[in-house]
Order: sequence, then structure tokens, then C-alpha cells
Amino acid sequence: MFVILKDLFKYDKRFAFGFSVILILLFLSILSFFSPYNPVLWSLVPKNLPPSLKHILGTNSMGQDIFWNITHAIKNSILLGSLTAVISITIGTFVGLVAGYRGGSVDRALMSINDSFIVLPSLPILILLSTMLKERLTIAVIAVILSLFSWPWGGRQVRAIVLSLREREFTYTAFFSGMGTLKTVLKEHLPFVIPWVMANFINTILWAIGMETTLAIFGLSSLETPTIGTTIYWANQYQALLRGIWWWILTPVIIAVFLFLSLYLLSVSISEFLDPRTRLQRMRMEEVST
Amino acid sequence: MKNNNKLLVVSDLTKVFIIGGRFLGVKLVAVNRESFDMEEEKPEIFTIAGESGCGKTTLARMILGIIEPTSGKIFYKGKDITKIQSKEDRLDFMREVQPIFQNPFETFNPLKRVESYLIETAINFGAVKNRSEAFDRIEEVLQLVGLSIKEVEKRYPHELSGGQLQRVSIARALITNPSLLVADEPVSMVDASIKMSVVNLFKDLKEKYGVSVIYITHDLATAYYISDRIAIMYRGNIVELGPVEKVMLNPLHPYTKLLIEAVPEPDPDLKWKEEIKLSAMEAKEFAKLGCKFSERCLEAKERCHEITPEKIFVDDRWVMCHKYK
Amino acid sequence: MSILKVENLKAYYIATLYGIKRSVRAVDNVSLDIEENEIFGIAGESGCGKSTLLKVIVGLIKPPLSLIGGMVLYNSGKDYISPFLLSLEEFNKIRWSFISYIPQGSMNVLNPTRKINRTFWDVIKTHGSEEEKKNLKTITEEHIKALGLPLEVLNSYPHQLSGGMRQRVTMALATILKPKIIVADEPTTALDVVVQRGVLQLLERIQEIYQNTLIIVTHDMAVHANIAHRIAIMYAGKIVEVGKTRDIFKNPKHPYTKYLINSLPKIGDKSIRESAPGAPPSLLNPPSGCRFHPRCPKVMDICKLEVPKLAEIDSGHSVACFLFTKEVEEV
Amino acid sequence: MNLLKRYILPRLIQYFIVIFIGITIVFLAPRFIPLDPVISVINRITAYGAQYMDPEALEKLTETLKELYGLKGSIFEQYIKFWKRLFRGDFGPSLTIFPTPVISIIKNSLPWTAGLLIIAALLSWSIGNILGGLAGYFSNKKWAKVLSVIAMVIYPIPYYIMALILIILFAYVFPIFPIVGGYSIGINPSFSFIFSLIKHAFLPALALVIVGIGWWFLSMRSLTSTITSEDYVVYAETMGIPKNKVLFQYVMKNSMLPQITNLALQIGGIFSGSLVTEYVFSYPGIGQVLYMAINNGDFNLLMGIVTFSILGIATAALLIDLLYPLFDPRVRYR
Repeated sequence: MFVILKDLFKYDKRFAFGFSVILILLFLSILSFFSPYNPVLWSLVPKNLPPSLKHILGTNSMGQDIFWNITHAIKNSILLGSLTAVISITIGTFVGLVAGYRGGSVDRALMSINDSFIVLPSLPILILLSTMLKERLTIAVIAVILSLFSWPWGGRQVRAIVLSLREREFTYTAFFSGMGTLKTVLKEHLPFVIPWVMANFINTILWAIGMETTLAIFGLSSLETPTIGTTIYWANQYQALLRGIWWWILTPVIIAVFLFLSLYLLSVSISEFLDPRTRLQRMRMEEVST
Repeated sequence: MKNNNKLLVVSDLTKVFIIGGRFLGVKLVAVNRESFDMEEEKPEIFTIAGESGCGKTTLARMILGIIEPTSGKIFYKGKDITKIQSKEDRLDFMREVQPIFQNPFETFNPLKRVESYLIETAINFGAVKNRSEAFDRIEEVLQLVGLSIKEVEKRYPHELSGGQLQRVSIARALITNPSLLVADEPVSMVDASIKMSVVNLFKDLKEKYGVSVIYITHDLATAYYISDRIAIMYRGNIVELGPVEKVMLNPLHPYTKLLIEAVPEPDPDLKWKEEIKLSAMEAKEFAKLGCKFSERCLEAKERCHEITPEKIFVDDRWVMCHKYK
Repeated sequence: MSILKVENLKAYYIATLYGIKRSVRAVDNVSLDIEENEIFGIAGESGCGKSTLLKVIVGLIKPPLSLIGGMVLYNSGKDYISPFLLSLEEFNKIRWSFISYIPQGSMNVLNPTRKINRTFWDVIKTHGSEEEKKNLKTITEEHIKALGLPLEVLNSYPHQLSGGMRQRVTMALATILKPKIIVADEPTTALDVVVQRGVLQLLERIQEIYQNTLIIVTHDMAVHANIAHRIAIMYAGKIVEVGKTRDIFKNPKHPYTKYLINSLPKIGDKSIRESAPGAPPSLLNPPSGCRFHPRCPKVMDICKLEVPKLAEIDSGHSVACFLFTKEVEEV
Repeated sequence: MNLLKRYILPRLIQYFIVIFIGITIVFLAPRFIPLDPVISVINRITAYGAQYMDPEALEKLTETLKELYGLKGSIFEQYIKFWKRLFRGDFGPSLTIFPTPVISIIKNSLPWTAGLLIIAALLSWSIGNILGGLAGYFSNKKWAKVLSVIAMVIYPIPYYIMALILIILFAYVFPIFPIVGGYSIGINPSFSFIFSLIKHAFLPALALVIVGIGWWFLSMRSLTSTITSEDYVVYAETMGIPKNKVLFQYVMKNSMLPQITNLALQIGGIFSGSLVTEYVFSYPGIGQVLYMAINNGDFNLLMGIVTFSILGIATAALLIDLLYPLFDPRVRYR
């Protein structure tokens, strides 16, 4: 594991960048646990102070320290993204596996539902749902409703992978070696599915954080919980930009850009590295060098 | 029961593929009501030959139980294998009938070591009790195919040659002591210089160990070399079936004739003389009435286009042609 | 007079991935002389470098393939020119009008969204003379007719044609400008025997009509027996034997060629055929000396140390084997 | 016949399934979520100071609201009624701008959104695909690599963040463009009106186009690099066919095909993007109306917009899909 990380870090600039930035952001989010301020409370510090030694990133109009607030926001956003990713990947993988292995009418039924969700415009429906739930929105609830629209992509892809694996000769070899379906899936097919799951996991985190940010703009998020989205929302509400409190709006925007960029680069480089084809190539090359 | 001393009886077997959904799909008859059988007492190499898309692979896969026939029955040692439900029965059947696949690099998962399949087979079929016994059995079968465990151990598929892999594939199939091997184009991807050693292996298996082989191929030269009987398939039908010498040296069906004439002889003294005609666009012969070969047949008469010919027993073989009625 | 010369050609595939570098020595010191108006066959197993040799001959050198050394020379009538030394523009002038190429797996070489006749016109517009450009429609139609193909293929999309027809269209495409040399890489692989025969006949007919040189690469010895005038046998990146087709089939010299010829099954002959022992080596790390020595039944000490040189032992029959020659290849 | 059976029919079936699922979700959402829109409206009214409303009037108000929201009768009856109203294009009156029918509010703001959306989608699709195609084909060139890096940086940024960055840059740091609005107030329809329109639409469109280009660029680049190694492209190059002809007739023509299908899939995403962007730039399209509806708890308006967008997006996607056979002969002649 460590060797792989080292290799990736050394030979893939995208990974090196993404990984470093993510580490920094994770560090910041861990810092939130040592925050001297409660992120939910207002008027803890003087308002609208520009960045200074005491308040590195300044303070906002609600009397909060922006630096310590953003550490909470990063933590909550990543948490929300991961939660959504876990839920939707579990559902998506399950549906994809069932459709792929059962085939026939089960497959057709599942896939037409799946495809419908893909074509359905997600934002309006998400807006509708979160408006209905406005007063009860928490990180967990948002993750659940976001999952409603992120599982189908995974389901579709897992099914495609399964279908192609099922027709490959080694699957038949496994069958005639007396291996049951479960064992075949776990031992033969999983190595091909995992790289995809890893990449998709990161992509779903990315998507979910982006979606939450978008919903938060409309005021449709858990507004008391600091996330990247709600930080921007409050900055907008107080018209930070017009009033020249640029540090308030700039901080979450920059953090968001770096977070999205690094997650995306990580997903690209990891999926390329773990792709069975590149993996095989690498195995062949190692054979030569030893 | 008449099936008593038969190893395999295939009767009226049909496979219809529906491409593109049940409502909107297009029907494709891959195998059309075909029958043949193999004796239990006398091991043989039975070749099913034909061009791509003739249904030979579909037929083989139905015999292996990988795909379900649309209609018809397959009896293995008197037992209808299309009716197998329980896992035990399935394992019992697989103990007797094992496949060899076309592409040795695809037969094994490229991300796994090849020996894992050997161990799995040995353990799952109860041939051995534990891993060390498994290795004894594996060494035994590997030697049978001219390999040793040292050459295979801890190797990934890409570290072995195509010929070696195909031997490992055969060795794996032999672990359970099967009576029938179904080999789908087993040498078409093997290098020329080692091809015959794999082909000879099948011959040895039959002669020394009494294993019967269904050999699916488009390579008529190797088919002649190893088989006892041959079935020539065209568009889902066996058009000629009989002893290989009879069918290939003195073909009766016009299609068999065409096929054998088209095989290039590896001898500069036996070059082709006359030219052959090829049909310009591929006609939709699957859906056609009458004899499916009639469009291309030089001897076709009117009835050939309208009536499907019956199978007739002529000169030691079955022929599906109006000419011999 | 030879129309094409290959001199000490070396071409390797060099690739790097996550810091590991590897090179496949696909063509290693190959020399050939190909005559005018002959069908020259190159035989060998998968991965012996025969397709790579063809690619280099037609000047198709793209990373990861790179030219390490040696020369390819075309006889333009006046003097020898090399595709490696020409500018892209100059090279484009001789491509298709002088040398053309039928690639391996040519099932997919036709653009799926372009009608067949458009592709023909593309070629004529690129390489043809002013005269030819004016009459591109008639030239295309006449060519298709001359090769005995139905005219309606011109107005079709590739997916509407059968595999065999697509293959023959590709051949027509390669010969539309009547090149001096046609190079075909495994033109019949993946075709059914009946179609294969039709395709080979077409190749022969083209050669007869235009009196040009045909270089054909295939692993199928029976195809060579039927069509080639001379054959070169390749093994692990090197040519081990060159000779007239009859000589190669009736009197093979190199132990590898012997195995190759003697192992061929024939319809009507059930006598036992033997394969060469072992397996072809990996070109990443080929054996020292003669590359066949680990599999050779007549191996001598020198075979492990020195590389035998391809030398003529009979008129027009050359072998690279220490059983027949004592010459050593200098690197 | 085959085209109809194999291509068009399955797509039409899918279209109706999409509409069915979408509308059903829209119908079920408010009914299964433990919050009653009627009660929340009444709560709001009472909060505004109508504490002295007598119970009878309250009862009446509740009934009227139920009627307005289509919440009367059993759930099945409501469902049937819901579809009936949908076919008539009747979403009831808006509560914010009472009694303007929801449908006419949507009608007023739709052209703004449609205009912005279509222009942004077409621009980003064509620019992204052309640049991506070039970068994929000439992947070893320096400029191609630079473009790829830029696209990689842009691609993961959501529309909203991009919009904010643009605002910060062009309306705050360099005040070139107006921050808000669809056109300057008080200008008559004239040349300057159009100019003002363009000036106001520029930044929102730019945000959509930039993010869109990033997406189309990256997907087109990977498609193109796959197509570039296809046999027919390699062969065309071997034949010495001029580079630009190979690029456009052999490479791009084929790699564009999946992008048409992708446009159908992506159109929902672009629509979402335009909603947010409109809000950020206070552009008078559906996005603005949506924000108003959310803020005022205008339930009918919200339902109307969501339903409308499902119908619109699904229809647009269907149309793109139905046009596809015009470009791909493999689908056309089967």
C-alpha cells in the first residue's frame, strides 16, 4: 500500500498535487476538533475584522472567526460527501450486481428505472425535496436525499462491468473449477470492480459536496451547520462582497476550488493506476526489470 | 432404454437467440433441431466444424450447460442435463464433462495466479482432501500434459506462453478425471510451432486414458488429423455427419465439398487451380426457407429453395441434402 | 533487380510506465532483398516481429516503436530512396502510388461513417495525378469492376458489407493507384476458409493484372504455399531462412523451419506430426547466440555464444544456422 | 421499420417511463414527507399577526388551501387529478403573486432561461468538442497539454463557484459587467436594449460556458484519443490523407457521435447549472422565480417549475436522441 502511494506520488504529478492538497484539507478538518469557538454560536468575536495575526482569516458579520469556522465547514462537507458516497455506492453496486448477474427481465426493469433517474433533472427535484424538509435538514438527511440521484450512475457502470466479466472465459473456468457464484464474484470479479468503486467513491464525494453547495445557495441546507455551501450562503446573505468583506466570501470559494480540484485529480490518477489494463502492463514491466 | 450405453445423446436441440429485448428483438436460430450421439464404450474425438456463426460454439455451450437450450434434450450417460437443478448434480456433471476454451490468455484471470484454478478444481470436486494432496494431484495432471508444477507455480498468465497456458487449461480439466472434454477452438490461438503438440495431447488422452473429446474447430486440417467422426455445420444445421475419412475425402454435401476445396494445402505442388465465386453481400440465410445453402449451391434445384431437406443416411453418414433422396 | 531493400534493420518498442522502462526487440538486424514482380511471403509465429517489420518497411514508425538502426530502400526506377530520409511531403508522394499497405485486422480499417467511394476519392485526391483527380469516379468504378467486385459496394457504408467483402474492398483501396509494391499484413486471418480463398485469389489477380510486387505476412504456412514465390521465415525478431517456396517446403534447412513445415497436418494424411519443443522466447529478453538454441535438437556450443549470419547456401536459399554456415553476425 | 423498432420505440418507451417516474416523485414528495404544506402556510399567516382568526375561518382557509394544492380526497384520487391538471397545464395560482396562474409566471421567465441555456449549451458543446478533439488528436503538442491542464482545473468546479469567481473578478475586482439583472431598467426595446441584454447575459452565460467547456473538452479529448488509435484512423494516416481531412472526416466525425448522446444525458445538468447561475446573477429566468418560490413557500409555483423542468428536459433529451440517426449511418441502416 505504502509502496503504491510512493510510486503514484513520484510518477504522477496529478496524484502528488491532489494527495498533498487533500492531506492539508484533512489536517484542517481535524483541527476543527481543537477549535476554541463553537461554530453554531454567533457574536463570539468582534465583527467584520480583516485578516490579522489574531484572526488569520478575519471574522465575519455574525461575529465568528472565519478560519476556525472553515475548519468545521471542511470537516462537515467531507463528511457529507463521504456519507452520500457510502450510501449511493452501496445501493448502486447492489443494483448493478443484481441486474448484471440475474439478467433477463429483472435486469431490464432495474435498468429502465436506473436510466430514468439518470435522465431526470436532479436539481429541481432535490430542491422540491429539501424545501419540503427545510426545517429538518441535517447532514445525514441531505446525504440520504442526495443519494437518491447519485446511485444510478454507479448502478449502470457496475452492471456494464459485470456483464462484460460474466462473458469472459475465465468466469467459465472458475465455474468449471467448481467455484460458486459468490466465490467467483469475490475472487475473480472484485479486482476488476474495485478500481472503479474507488474512483466512483471520490467522484460521488465531489458531486455531493457540489450539490450541497448548490442547494445551500438557495438556502436549502442545514443552515446552522457550517459547510462550504452554508458559509457561502451566509456571506451572500450579508452581502459580503458588496460590503467589501472579501475575506469572508473568498475563503470558502478558494477552499472549494482546491477541494474539488484535488478530489478530481485523485480520482483520475487512482482509476488510471488501478485500471486492470495498466495493472497488467505494470506487472509485465516489473517482470522485465527483476 | 436405448440411451443406456451412450455417453452423450443430443436430441432435437434448438437454440434461438433474441437480440434486443423480448418485444422488439430479432430472432436468430443459432442451432436448429440438431441431434447426434456418442458411444460410452468407445472413446472418440468428435469434431464439429464449420465457419464462424454456424452455431458450433452455441452447440458446445449447450452441451456444457453454460447456455440453456430453447428446446430439445441432452442426455449425459442417460441423464437429462438440461434438467439439472441442484448444486450437487451440477458438480457431478462437471466432474464428468469439462471445457477447454479458445483463448488461453483469457481462460485464466489475468490478475490471478494460474495455479489457483488448479487448486480450486482439485478441492471443490472432492478429488483430494487437503492442499498438499491437491498439489500431488496437480503435479500428476501437469505431467500428463508435459509440464511440471515448477513451471506453473506462482505464475501469472502473462508469464506463460500460449501453448503452456493451453496445457495448464487441459491439465485443470483433467483433475476430475472427466470422460468428456469439450474443446472450443483449442489451438486457434496457439503458436504454429507448438500447435501440434497440443493437438497430439488430445489424441493421447483419447488413446491412453479413454477420454472422449468434442473438438470444435474451423481448422479442417487438424480436424482430419485427430478426429474419428466429424459433423459439418452450416447456419445452425449439421449438414453432413460421419467418419472423418468418408466426409472429408469424399464429401457428399455441396457445402462440405466447397469447404474442403477452400482449405489451402501446405504444399506448393497442390495449389488451387480454378477460381471460386463468393456471394457479394451476406444474404439473410438464417431466416430463409428451404435449404439454407441453396443460395450459394451450384447444384440447387427449385425444391431446394422451398423445402427444408431431411437427413438421409448415405454411405455411412448422414447428409442433409435433397440430392440423395 | 530488387525493388525493395532492407539492410540491417533494427526497430524496438520502447515504453515507460510509472518509472519502469522496457524495450521489445521486435526487429533485430534484418536484411532482405525483394524482387520486382514477385509475391514474397514472410512467415513466423505471433510476436516474432513480422508485423513490425512490415510497418517499418512502409515507413510507419510511431512511438512506442522506434527505429534503432538500419535502412529501408525503395527502387524508384532511377535510384534508391529511403522512407526514413524523406520529408513527410515527399513521402506522401510515393505512398499509395509507389508502395501501399493492407494492415492487419483490416476488418475495421474503413471509416464507419463514410461511404466506401468517399474513401477511394480521398486516396485519389491525395496521391493521384491531375488526370486521375479529374476522373476519380470512373477510375474508382473501373478498378472495382476490374477486381470483380460488385459496384454497389461503393455506395455502401462499411457495416453493410460482410467481413470478406470489407477485406476485398480494403485490397481494392490499397491498389487503386496501381502501386509497385503492395504490403499485406495477415490479410486472411479471422476470415472463414471459403472467404479466405476468395481473398487470396483476389490478391493473386491483382498481382497478375498490375505486375507488381506483393509482400504478404501470415502465420499460415498453407497460405504461403499457395500464393508466395519466395518465403522468409522469421523467428524471435530475426530472419532464419529465405528461399523459393518449393525449396522451403520441400527442403527446409533451419531446424525451426523443419519443425514448422513438418508439423503441418494435411487432409488425407494421418501420420504423426511433432511440434518443436518449448515455446518461442520473449522479445524483452531473447536468448543469447542463436535465438532458437534453447529449443533446437541439434544445438552446438557455438549456438549459445554467437549469432549465426544469414548466408546463401544454395542458389537463392539462405539460412542463418551454424549447421550450414560458419559466418557470425557482427552487431 | 427496423430503425423504428430498434431505435425509436425503445427511446419513446424510456421517455414515458422517465416522465412517469419524475412526475410520480413530484406528486409523492409532499405527501410522504412529514410536513404539511397547508399547515406551514397557516402557521406563517398566524405568525404575521392574524392571531384572532376564528376557527371557522381557519377551517375554510384550510379547505381552500387543500383545494389549491390538490390535496383533497384519497391519495389515488389526488394522483388522477394531478395528472388531469397536468394535461391542462394547470398548476393553480401562485401564492406570492396571487392570483396569477403559475403557468403564466413560468411562461414569462421561460424564454430567459431557455435562451441562456440553449446559447450556453451550444457554445460550450461546440467549443469544448472542437478544442477537445484537437487536443486529443494532437495530444503530444505543448498547447494541447496546456489546454488539458486548464480543463482539468475548471472541470470539477461547480457552476455556482464559477459564477462567484466571475462576479468577484469582473464585477468587483474589475468592474466591467453589471452584477445583477437581465437588462438595465428604463431602456426601450432598441439596439441599446439588445446590447444591454447581451451585457447582462454575458457573465451568467460565461459561467455556464466555461464550466461546460471543461466538461466537453475532457470527455471529447478522451473519446478522440481512443478514436485516434482506431484502425480506420491509423489507416487513413498511413494512406497519407491530409491531416485536416483525417481530423475532421475520420476522427471528429466519429468521436462527435457519442457526444450527441452525452448532450442528451447532460442537458439536465446544464439546466441545473443555469438555475443556480441565474440566481447568482439575478437574471430574470426560472432560477430567479424558483428562488422566490422557495423563499415564500409558494408551493404551487415550486411544483409547477419542477414538473415543467422534468417535462422540458426529458423532451429535449428525447429530441436529441431522435436526431441521432441522422448522424450515424450504423443506426440509420440496420
